[in-house]
Amino acid sequence: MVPLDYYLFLSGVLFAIGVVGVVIRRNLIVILMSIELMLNAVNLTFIAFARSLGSMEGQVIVFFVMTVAAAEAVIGLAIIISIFRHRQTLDPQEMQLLRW
Amino acid sequence: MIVELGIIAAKALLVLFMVLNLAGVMGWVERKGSALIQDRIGANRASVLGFAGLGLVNTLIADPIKFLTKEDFIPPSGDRLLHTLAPCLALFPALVTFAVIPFGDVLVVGGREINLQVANINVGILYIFAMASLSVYGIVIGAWASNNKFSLLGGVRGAAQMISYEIAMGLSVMGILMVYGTLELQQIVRSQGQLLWGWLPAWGVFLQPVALLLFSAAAVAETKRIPFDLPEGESEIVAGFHTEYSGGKFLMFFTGEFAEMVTSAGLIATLYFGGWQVPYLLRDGFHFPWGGTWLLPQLAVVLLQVGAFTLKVVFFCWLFVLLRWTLPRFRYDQVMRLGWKMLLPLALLNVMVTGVVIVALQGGR
Amino acid sequence: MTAPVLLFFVLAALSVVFSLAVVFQRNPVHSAMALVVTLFLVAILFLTLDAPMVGILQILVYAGAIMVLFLFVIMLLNPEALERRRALWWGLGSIAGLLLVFEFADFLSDIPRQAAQGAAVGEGFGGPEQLAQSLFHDFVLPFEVASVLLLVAIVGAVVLAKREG
Amino acid sequence: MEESILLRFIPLIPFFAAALNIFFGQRWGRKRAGLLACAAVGLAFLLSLWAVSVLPPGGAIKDSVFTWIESEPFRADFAFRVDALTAVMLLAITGVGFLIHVYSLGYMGHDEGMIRYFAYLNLFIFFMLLLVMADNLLLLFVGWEGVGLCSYLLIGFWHQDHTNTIAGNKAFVVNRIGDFGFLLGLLFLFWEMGRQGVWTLDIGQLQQSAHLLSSEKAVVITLLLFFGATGKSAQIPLYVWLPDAMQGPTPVSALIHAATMVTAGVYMTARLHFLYSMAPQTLAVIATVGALTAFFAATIALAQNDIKRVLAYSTVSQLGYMFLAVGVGAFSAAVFHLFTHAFFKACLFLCAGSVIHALEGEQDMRNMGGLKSFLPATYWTYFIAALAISGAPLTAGFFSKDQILWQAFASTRGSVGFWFIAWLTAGLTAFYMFRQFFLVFHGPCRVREPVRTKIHESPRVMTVPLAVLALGSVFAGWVGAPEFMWGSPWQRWLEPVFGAQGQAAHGEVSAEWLLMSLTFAIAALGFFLAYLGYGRGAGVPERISSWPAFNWLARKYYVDEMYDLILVRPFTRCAAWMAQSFDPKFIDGVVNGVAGRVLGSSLFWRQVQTGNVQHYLFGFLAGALVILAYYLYA
Amino acid sequence: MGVAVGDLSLIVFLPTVGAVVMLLIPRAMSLALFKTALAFTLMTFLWSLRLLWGFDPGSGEMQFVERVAWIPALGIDYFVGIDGISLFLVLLTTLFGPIVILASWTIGARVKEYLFFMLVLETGMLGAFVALDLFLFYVFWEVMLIPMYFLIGVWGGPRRVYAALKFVLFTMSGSLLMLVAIIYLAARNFQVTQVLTFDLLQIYHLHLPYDEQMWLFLAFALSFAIKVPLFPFHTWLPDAHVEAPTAGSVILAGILLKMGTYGFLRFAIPLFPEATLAAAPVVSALAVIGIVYGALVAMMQADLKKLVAYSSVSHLGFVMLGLFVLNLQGVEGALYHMLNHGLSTGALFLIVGMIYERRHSRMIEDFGGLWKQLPVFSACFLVVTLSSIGLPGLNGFVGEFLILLGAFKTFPFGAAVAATGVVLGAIYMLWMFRRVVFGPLDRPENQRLKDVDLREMAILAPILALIFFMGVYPKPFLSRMKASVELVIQRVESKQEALPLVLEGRNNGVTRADGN
Repeated sequence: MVPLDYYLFLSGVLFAIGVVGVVIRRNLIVILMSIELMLNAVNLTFIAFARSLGSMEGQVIVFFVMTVAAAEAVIGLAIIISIFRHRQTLDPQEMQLLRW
Repeated sequence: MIVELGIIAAKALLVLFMVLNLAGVMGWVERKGSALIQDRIGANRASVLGFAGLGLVNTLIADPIKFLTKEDFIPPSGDRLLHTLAPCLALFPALVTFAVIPFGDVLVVGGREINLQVANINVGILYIFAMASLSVYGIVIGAWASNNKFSLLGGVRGAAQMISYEIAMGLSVMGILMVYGTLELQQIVRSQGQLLWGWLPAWGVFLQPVALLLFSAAAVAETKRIPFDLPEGESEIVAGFHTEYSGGKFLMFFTGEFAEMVTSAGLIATLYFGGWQVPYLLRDGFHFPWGGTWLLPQLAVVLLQVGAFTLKVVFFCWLFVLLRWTLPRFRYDQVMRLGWKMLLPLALLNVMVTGVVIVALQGGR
Repeated sequence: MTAPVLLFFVLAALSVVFSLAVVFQRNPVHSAMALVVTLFLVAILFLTLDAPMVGILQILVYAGAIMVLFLFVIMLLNPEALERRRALWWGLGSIAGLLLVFEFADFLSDIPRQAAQGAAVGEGFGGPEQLAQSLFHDFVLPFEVASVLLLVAIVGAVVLAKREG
Repeated sequence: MEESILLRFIPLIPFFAAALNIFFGQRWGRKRAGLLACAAVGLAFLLSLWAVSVLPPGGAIKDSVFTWIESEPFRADFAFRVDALTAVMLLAITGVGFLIHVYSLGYMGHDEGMIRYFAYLNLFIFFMLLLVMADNLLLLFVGWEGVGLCSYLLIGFWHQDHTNTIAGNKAFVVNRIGDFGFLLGLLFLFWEMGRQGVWTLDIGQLQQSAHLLSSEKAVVITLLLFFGATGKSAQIPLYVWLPDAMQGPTPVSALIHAATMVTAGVYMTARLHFLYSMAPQTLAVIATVGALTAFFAATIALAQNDIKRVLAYSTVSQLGYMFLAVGVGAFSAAVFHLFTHAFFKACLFLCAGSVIHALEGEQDMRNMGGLKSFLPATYWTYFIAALAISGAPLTAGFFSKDQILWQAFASTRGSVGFWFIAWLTAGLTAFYMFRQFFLVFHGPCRVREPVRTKIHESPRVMTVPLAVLALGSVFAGWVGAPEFMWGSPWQRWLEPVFGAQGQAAHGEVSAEWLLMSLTFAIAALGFFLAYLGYGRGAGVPERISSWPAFNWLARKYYVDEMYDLILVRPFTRCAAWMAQSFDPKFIDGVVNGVAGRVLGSSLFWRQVQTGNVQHYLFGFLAGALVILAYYLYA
Repeated sequence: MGVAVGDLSLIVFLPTVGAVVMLLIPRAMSLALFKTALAFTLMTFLWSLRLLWGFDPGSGEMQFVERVAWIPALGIDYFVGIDGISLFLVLLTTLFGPIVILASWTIGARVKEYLFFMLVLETGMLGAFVALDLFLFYVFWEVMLIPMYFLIGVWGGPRRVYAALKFVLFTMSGSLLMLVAIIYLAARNFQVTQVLTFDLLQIYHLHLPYDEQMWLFLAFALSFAIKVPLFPFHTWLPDAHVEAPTAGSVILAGILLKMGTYGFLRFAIPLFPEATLAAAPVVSALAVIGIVYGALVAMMQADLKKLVAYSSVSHLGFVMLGLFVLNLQGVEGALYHMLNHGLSTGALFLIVGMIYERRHSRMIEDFGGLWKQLPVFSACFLVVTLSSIGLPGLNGFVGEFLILLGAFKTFPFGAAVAATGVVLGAIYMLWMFRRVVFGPLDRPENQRLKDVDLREMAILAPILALIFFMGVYPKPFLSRMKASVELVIQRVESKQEALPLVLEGRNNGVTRADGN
């Protein structure tokens, strides 16, 4: 059978990739996608543990994560849209109003 | 083991064959039907030995040949990869969806029970929705990849429309799920076999009339056919998402559309019209409410059931065609309004009423 | 190497590749598609972990709805220029990511090896019934809260995206 | 030791009168308020008479009202105590006080502040009585400060005029400086006695256990206390406030700054004679200070033109006499002079007051003269009082001053030096008194128009007290005649209080006669010179006042200016520096400086905030990596 | 002890209730708001009088104790009670409640918030006085801070923001150290006794080695010294006073400053006896410096409020001196002088506020000859002034005398220097008084001023009455303080002989002090 830590490692890798995406990309949408990627990685962990512990909690949590992810994506995109409207760009580097 | 795999493969092939052919046939039927409605003779040259009726046969063969031999054009500034990928994405879900739709009860051959259904997943309906939701990509990607403002418009429209109607669709089905208390289509169909008050088949249409209307409306919208064919509105945006498509890829889109149509028909039949059920027909034959039975051999029963299912599917496909040639196209905002402000609330209401009724009955029980 | 392991490796490899594509593709649409594929693969991984319901939901919600939304927005805004790869920054980020991976690896190397499918699970584990059971019994409140959250999200989205004036 | 609940009413009656006047005076109107005040003091007088009458020979009456402050082991009761000494003071205060109250009825009759005036006056009487009747030093201190307050208020009574209030402040502050010493003395005394196991400030108990103190401790204590006395009784170096105090209404000067309050110092030393007699050095200091003050003030008095200032300096000088007496251990003599002085000095002041009253506020003697014909009553009473103070035979001053001179000469602690100074002073006294007398009442009338036309003798309510006091200043002294005359009941009366020290000196009668005649001689000389200088016609005074020496005296040796230069200015300058530079610039500067540093550093560090999310994220990631690494590899 | 309802809690939280009630009143009805606030503060005051009757003068232990577990996980209780030390401070606070409400009757802007903060502030102060749980005390301590910040920052004068910020930063910087010290104490106590508690009375029994004591003492002392304020830490006071609205100044001078001295007496001194003994000379020296320095600086001020503020520095120098001579007279005197200072300085600020309302100036040179125009006012002013310069027969004297008495025993020369403070006090106060009240009434704008009205009389009357009463008959106060003060002193003196060996042998680990 497949060892648990394979799954964990995989999710770790996916997570790391997501992080990198969030850090390096200059396109808000892609950044948002990377975040989704991270969420998925975490979901994978949950599912794997749920399976190896034989309890449903993990899956339930994933269910909630999805809900939240959906909400987050919707709001995020809405924000992105309105930002784009105001300042014709999706580049986070352009958005430095909180700069000292 | 091998045998099982073989059987599954056989079932898959059978279904695939049926669906594709039905799709093809529908292509011909569409033309004929339109001619009929518009009171003209359509597709009259394609005939075998002068029998125009047999024209469908060579149409089945001719159309693909025609398409496949046409030039496959990819707009230079387009995205080659996605442009190619899109049609597959359009066709694939439509085909795989049918896998969970049962086309008959169990067939017993030499003591081995064969479930007349390609795959029996315990979350069948969800699976269908999942696949249906994937079918959006075909349009969107295709539209975007062909880097054409009309296509893009079509794509955007399509995306919005399909997402909106998926919701209405899902909710309308909720009623059925609540009534039959399962996600497995086979189970649903089976439970549609019982009788209400001893004589009325417990088909979805009788238990969920509203849901039926909503579902079919949503289904039509999902298949992007008139009156919901905004993604491809010839008269507005040249041909919408497949403006830049020709040849094989266009064929795939085309087939995809018809396949979807068939699938939706199958779904309607399965969910609301008892799937393969024939009224009063049980495994060993007919048992009429007014007494009297007519026992039949198992094979005959199965054949009857499959036949009934096919009949129902074809009928609904025909209904789709009629619909297409009778109704005008909605305006975009109307589509949205219909989806969000009528279907959705109605579906919710339906769910609520159903719930109340069920609880009441259980309370009564 | 048994079939499941093989399957896992295939899926894992694919998902890694595609997720890399998500991050390093300069074209947002490609990234989006790659992400869709990744999600699909992850969904299959879920299935291999006896979580059909969640798996399907994954496809339905993520692939089917959220990603479409992404594409929709991408097309709506249609950001013209592809962003350039800025070597230093991307390099830094990637190195950090690699370090993270290594640390994960080290971390995992410590914990005792055990089979993912270790626990014996009953019929219909991860099916709708069980999910519903725990959802509507143990997690009723979070469930309701989540619904409220969604409602809020809808309203918020409308408010945000509506053109003022 | 007898108890009597009545004692407490002696001070309390004036107090309540004051309170009533403060709260309801306006409603009653001036007349009633004044009468009430007088009645209160009169009642107090009668009560003190009663107290004196019931006073057991050599004993005392006590009346403890309640425990005032108690904090183990310290305890101060709110208790009164009357013994012989107190009795004398009581009579003087309430008696003279009463007369002055009556006088004030006339003097202040037209002042719209009269009610306030009488309230203050009664309050003063209250505090003064508290001072003399207190049975412990802390309560005495209350009276001590209280009279200071009243003098402050009364000096600044006409508060519209800055000079008055400034004088008031000066008086209060200078007194405070004295009290500072007094207070320290108290504390020191208390803890020293405590170290001997006697935790008390009660005068009686102190008297019993004073011997426990070591002599040098006693010296320190008594010096500190005496410092307080110099403040209150206007001795060098703290006499400067008294002349300015003349800014107050004249009756006030009479009551407070001549008869009663200023003698508080003398009373206090007499009251604590048992301590002082343990500290010979202190006594020496006191004697010196007293003698110097007496002479010094007398010389200044020679050259003053303000009718009241002359009297003020004479008061200072007379107080010097009293301290001289104390210093040579002749407490009873001191108190005796205090007693007589109360009469004639009050009388003098009141006469001056009546003059000023007649001249509508004129105080400069150069603008008087020839008033004899206008103010006969005032003239005669003034004459008598002047005789008394310059020690004309058989007047009160004669007996008391003579006794002091005799003691200064003959007592164990006395010396010829002291006697000589005192003797000279006696002559000076006679001179400046009669200089004033002639300047005011004789010679041509230099009063300016239009005042001159309406000069008038004061009303009966003012002259009667004058008469009484004049009588007093003649006969009050007769109770203290020397042994070789009809003897001194005074001595016998105070015997139990002062015990042996009472008559320190026992020389032979002839010497005493001799000194007496010498004193008379120099007094007469003074009188004669005054007559030469100022009695006969014009011209002479101008000539005298042109002498530089005269000018020097007129400016009071520039003592005020000197104090201002060496004390006040540096002090205020230092304070100003602290207030304007040190506090805002240094201390607050440090505070704000710290704040500034913080601000600066934050200005630098805030640049970390690039506002770029991804930079933050990267930092965050790095942090996470580090922490993970820490837990993995460390 | 403790009544079923819990008198203390009632008293502490009644003002808050009032504040909440006021939230329900529309801001337009400012008069109603005032009346509500007044009613609640009055209720509080009247109820607090019960404490006076119920209080047992004989015992120095805590009385009216209430104890409810608050954060059991951390061993934090809602634990309140009063003894002779806090009794009168509580009464003083409740007395000032209605007075300041009356005094701020003329506040125009944002009445609602103003009164709200006032009431919350009162709760904070009362809580701080009755809290017997270190953590609870800290909470109240901070609660007290915030409303004051707003009172100064919103309703203050032109430089109010600067002043408010200074005030808060000063106090915070101290109090944070105190928080650390408190937590540390609790932790140590846990180490020793295995009981996790912030209960002051428990922690009293904890006996720490000298060094630790010193550090903790410093932490506490700094926070309290700033609040007092002790000499070098005083500069926030003038600014805060000058900028604060009248009522704010009154509270500040009348009660808030007492927090510092109270804190010393309740926490710093009994918790760290050896440290206290070691630090006493230094602190007393600072106190003496403060006395003289404050007086000198006050003398040169042109602004009445500043003058009074610096006079507070001087007075509190006396208090600190009294506290740190650590004998009955000194501490009792200090405690008594806290009340005196509260009354007299509070009254002074009220009076300054009154003329400020009339004349809109606090500059001394803008006045002069007020007596002619406002005799009653001036009379009150005179009495308060005299009480502030410690005239015998008025309250100020009793306190100062006791302090000097106590101080003279321990530091005779310190006492001598401090005594000059009395002289200086007379100098600057009377000088100010002369320039304001006496002299010719030359300024036309002063000639139209009105004398005190009924409201102002109602504000001043109780204070004046107390000034006289406390001056003439301090016994009831002192007798109630005695027992508690003696406890504190015993706690310290019990260490007195131990001190030398503690000072050289600093290695002895934590040991439970026997007895208390």
